[in-house]
Amino acid sequence: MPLKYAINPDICLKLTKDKCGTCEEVCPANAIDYTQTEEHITINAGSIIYSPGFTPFDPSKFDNYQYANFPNVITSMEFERILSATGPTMGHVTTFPKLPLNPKKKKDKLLAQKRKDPKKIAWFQCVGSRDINKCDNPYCSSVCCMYAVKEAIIAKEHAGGDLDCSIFYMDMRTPGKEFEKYYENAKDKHGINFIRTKVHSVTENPETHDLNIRYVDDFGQIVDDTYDMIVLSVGLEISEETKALSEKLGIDLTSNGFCKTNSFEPVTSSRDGIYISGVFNNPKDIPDSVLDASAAASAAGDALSSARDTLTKSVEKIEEINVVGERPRIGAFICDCGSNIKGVVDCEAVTEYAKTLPYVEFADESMYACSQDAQSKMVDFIKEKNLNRIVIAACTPKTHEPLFQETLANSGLNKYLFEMTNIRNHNSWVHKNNPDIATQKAKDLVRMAVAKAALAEPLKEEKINVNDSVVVVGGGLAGMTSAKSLATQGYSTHIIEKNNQLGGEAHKLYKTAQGEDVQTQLNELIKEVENNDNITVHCNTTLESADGFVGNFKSTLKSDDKEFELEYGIAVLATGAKAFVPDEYEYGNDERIITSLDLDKMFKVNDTKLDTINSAVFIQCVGSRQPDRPYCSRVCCTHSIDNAIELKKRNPKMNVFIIYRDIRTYGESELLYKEARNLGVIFIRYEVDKKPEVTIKGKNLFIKVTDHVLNMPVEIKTDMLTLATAIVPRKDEKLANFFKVPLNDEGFFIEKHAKLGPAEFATSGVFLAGSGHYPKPVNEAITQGRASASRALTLLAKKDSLFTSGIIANVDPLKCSECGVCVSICPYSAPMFATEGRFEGKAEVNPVLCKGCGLCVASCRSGALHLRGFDTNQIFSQIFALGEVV
Amino acid sequence: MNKQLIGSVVVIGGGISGMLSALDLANSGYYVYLVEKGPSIGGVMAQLDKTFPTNDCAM
Amino acid sequence: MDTYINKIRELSLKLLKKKEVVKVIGFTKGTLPMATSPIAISLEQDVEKLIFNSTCGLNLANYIRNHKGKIAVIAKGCDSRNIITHIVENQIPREQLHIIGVPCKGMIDKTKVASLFDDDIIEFSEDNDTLLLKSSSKEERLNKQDYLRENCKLCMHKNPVIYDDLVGDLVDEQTLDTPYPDVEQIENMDADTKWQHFDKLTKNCIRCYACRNACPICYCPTCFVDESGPQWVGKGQDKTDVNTFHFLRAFHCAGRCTDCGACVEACPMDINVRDFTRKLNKDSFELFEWEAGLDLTKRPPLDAYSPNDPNDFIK
Amino acid sequence: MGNLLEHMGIERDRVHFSWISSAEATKFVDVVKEISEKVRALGPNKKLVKDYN
Repeated sequence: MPLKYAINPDICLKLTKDKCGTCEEVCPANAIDYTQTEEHITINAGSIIYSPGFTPFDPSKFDNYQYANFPNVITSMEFERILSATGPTMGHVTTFPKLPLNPKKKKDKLLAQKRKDPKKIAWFQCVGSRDINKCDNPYCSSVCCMYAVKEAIIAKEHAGGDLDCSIFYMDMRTPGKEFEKYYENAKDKHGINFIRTKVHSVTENPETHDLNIRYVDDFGQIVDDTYDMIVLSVGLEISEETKALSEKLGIDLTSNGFCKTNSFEPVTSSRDGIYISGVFNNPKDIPDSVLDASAAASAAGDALSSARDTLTKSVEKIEEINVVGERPRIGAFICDCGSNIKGVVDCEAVTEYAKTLPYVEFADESMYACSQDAQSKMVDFIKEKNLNRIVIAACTPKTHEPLFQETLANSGLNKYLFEMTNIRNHNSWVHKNNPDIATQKAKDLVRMAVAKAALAEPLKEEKINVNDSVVVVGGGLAGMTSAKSLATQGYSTHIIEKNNQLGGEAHKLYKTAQGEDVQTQLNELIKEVENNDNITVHCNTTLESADGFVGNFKSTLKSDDKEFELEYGIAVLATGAKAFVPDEYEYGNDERIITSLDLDKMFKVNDTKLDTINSAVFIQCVGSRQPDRPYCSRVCCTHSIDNAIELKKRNPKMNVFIIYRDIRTYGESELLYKEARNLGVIFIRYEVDKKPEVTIKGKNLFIKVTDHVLNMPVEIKTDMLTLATAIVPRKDEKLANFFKVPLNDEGFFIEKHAKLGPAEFATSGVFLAGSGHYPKPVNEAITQGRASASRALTLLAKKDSLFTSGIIANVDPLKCSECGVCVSICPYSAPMFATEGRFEGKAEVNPVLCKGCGLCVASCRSGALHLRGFDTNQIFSQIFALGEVV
Repeated sequence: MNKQLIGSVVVIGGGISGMLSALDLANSGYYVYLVEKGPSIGGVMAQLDKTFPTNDCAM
Repeated sequence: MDTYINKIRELSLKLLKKKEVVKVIGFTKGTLPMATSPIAISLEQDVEKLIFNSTCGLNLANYIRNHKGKIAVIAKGCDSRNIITHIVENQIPREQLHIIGVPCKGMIDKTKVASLFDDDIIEFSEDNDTLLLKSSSKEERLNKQDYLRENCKLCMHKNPVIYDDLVGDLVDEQTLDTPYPDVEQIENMDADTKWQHFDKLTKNCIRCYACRNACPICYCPTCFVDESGPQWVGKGQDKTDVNTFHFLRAFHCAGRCTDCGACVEACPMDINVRDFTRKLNKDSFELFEWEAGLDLTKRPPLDAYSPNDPNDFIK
Repeated sequence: MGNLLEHMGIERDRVHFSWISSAEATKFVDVVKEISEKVRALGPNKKLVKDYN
């Protein structure tokens, strides 16, 4: 995110009254331009992706929570800022958080004096969600349960041990990957209280501003309790502005303002050419938004595939100068970062000091080394002074290293002849009260960087040749979707399916949560895939091996005892998951006890048995959310409720019971929950240590459960018991080993990054989609299928400019003792023994597989391994330079 | 209809989802216009402290 | 011992005759009494040179690298464990080795024996548990058990772990309640006493590297002490450099050392270098349930990562 | 490594291992402070240090 300031034209004195103008005077970069006005630009584009996001619900109008009146009632978004180290209280949790740290107004000053570290904080869930009494948001916002748990944990971490955190909730909804464990840890490890109730009222002690909460507990008792702060877990809302623009764009919305989509095209709006992503699609958290983003890119790209590469531009490449063997001529550039560094560090003195260091040919100070003119000056200096190593003392390489490396490349230097040292974050920011010491430290840092840069060598980046065909393992919804998108954009794609037909588990489903018929659309998709010229479908086929790395995979496949080989560049793992076979509730002992998928089958074939049923019971969490399988299977609540509604619709007189732990109809599925209750479906809650009991007495089937409202055991006589069984991963260790991708404890694949890389693996060239990642409904599986295709496309599109990093390990074969530690210890299997040539038997590192982590370098007893760019002698010289006293 | 396809995409909204859509498209051969009504991109995620369940920094 | 020697010679002759191996690596008589040296025999008539007795304290695994063709090697318990380490560490394939296993009855501490005499020992022989020594001034009959090397006293793997032939019946292995009493003794000292202990220990070190050269697992083409770019450690007799050398060498042996005692046997200054390596043997055993050279299928614990590795040192 | 250094008489508190992610600024500061305190309490190390005089 660019940390850039902007002028608010409604308040700015210069713009409104033509006074002030201070910012223009003080801005050292002359970035202020008051004359800028609104411009209208017309753009012609092939597709639109509409990703307007949401606004946090505004709870001011809720008088029962008194957000507008009590200073210690705040929203979760405000609390987020309070927890943040860059926020108004610098991460310190305090009461009256909304007041400035040093208030000027007398009234605020008095309040601020009452500030204290809170001892008790309460979170109220479902503020602006699942609520049609106070607001018109009947849906579940999907993210608040998790963020409240997170905020409570972090608040406790910030405050130390004695903070008491309570979360007041209706259902805990933690159906995401690793979420249930996080929730369990919050209870068990962090001691956070979870109280299932809706708070009746909040009052304030006018003197202390402490807050009193009144609610009814599980046993029907009225409880009064005092808290220092209340955090309202506000929901996600689509703004009026977004709704208006949607109308202008001509796209259909649901009654709640979310975009209407089809489960089989979950990122396509009702208007041709407009794709949507993010919360606007449905309330969702970050990883799902990230999946949406890539999925929308895939959908937009599919529509424009013939126009690909028509408008993009490429950068001209400058010939690299050979500096090998030359004496180092170092250029040192010291950045003021405006006053960020110069305000503390005497940059002039540092620059002068740099000039005295060995091999430094030239040193220069600039106000903003990263600005465009400073960059072009740098290129000129490099050429003019014939510099061959560059040191930049500025901010963090994390954000700016690529920029400076590009500058080096523009002046013909290899981009690794470069060393950056951070005299801002590591120095001027932390030592702002000790300018002398900071200046001294800046000199030390520059000296160390110069010592290291003097030994820098140009590094080669190996070109990776990419075979541009793709193998998709698994021909279910996710796999087919992924293959279809890749094939549409012109890549030859193979689907490997172990069954005799495409479609996977989706064949067993009746309807989606949105009410669409699964089989019709599934068969359409299968037909499209089979008829696509770029897709080769291999049914009854299994993957027997996989060797190689990104762009260069090779597999043996087995089909009807015949083996064949396939070479490909990209792999998508979409192996899905399967239904758990229950081992409790008398399953298998009575034909009236079935699973959710069995019921779907009955609906599909319109089984006449359905007409004879007068009472039906569903038991939720069968095999989920218990110690041996601690995750939530995500789809079962919605699935059972959907089926319950179906039963009620067929026979309104039927008694339908759902025995549940938490109802997790996240997003707009909440509307189904509401519908089910309206239709008279009865919901009975149970605790995991008090599971319902099923007994078969003669011809009758009984379910005994303790009713949470009556707090008494009830016995239901039923004609049908449906078990909402867990979705269990295939735990395919063989496949995981083939592609060197990890599985979590439960057997689901571990993605590259829980938030930002949900459709790919850390192993480059291998992508992930579908329930092998985590259980998911139809639309989410398809979204991830598309997302994995989009991620794969970015790799395939760059195939001619794909290079390894220069910072990788390499072997000095003369020193190698062939002991094999490196081969054993490398997590990426990059080192191996040479099989031919002069150094046969010695270790060598595959530059494509090496990630430059240095593990092998550290473990090599013989000193044969070196990390290019961070060679031992460079590190040593840096350390010795530190030891030198100025 | 025989209209020439245009190889560019407008992305409206510079939150996490919009930004990543734009990046994916730009990296796979399409020209992208990213439109954001506020002064900087990043959206709501940039205002968050940490993210669950890994407690990674949201920035 | 004579039965061992006869069997060794008989097996060696057979292997050479049948051309199953090109060389036999074993021990031969040294130039002084109580001295034996390694030898490689490739001619049939030379098998008579092979001997075996309680002074064969060097580790023959040190000599099995870089041969062409299949070789035979005489292996005591510890030699066989280092052979396993060699195979695991890719130094020699198992197929290239014919292992003649010797159930070991312990090696004697030559320094301890020599200290009984003021003048040079001129004759040494042994008969089961009795050692017979002569100098020009006196003659001594000693009980071998009283003069065992320290590592042999604590040895729990006298029998070869891996072998193709055996030269005698397997011997009984001892079990010890406290296999590392020497390490524990040092562990119980306070920091300064420990430091003084090691300071004194290495005071006489002349950096001759005999310990390293005798060690079968010190086989790097360039040892870190000989490296000059970067120079990891000073090359002189500065006490910090000396201690750094011993410290790092021990660390390189972590999880690989079999406590064969070759380093101590080779040291001309009688330094008990094992005070360094034994600590890591104990740690390997306690942290990873690992003893070096017992398993052909596993790499030493520090060579591989397992999610079960102890990590309570990370705070 | 810590074990062997300790075995040689280097005080345990001079060697420290911590796992700190790039997002854990506070933990980093705390750990550095803690180690600084511990090392300060031990005083300057004279073992395994070269005396150039």
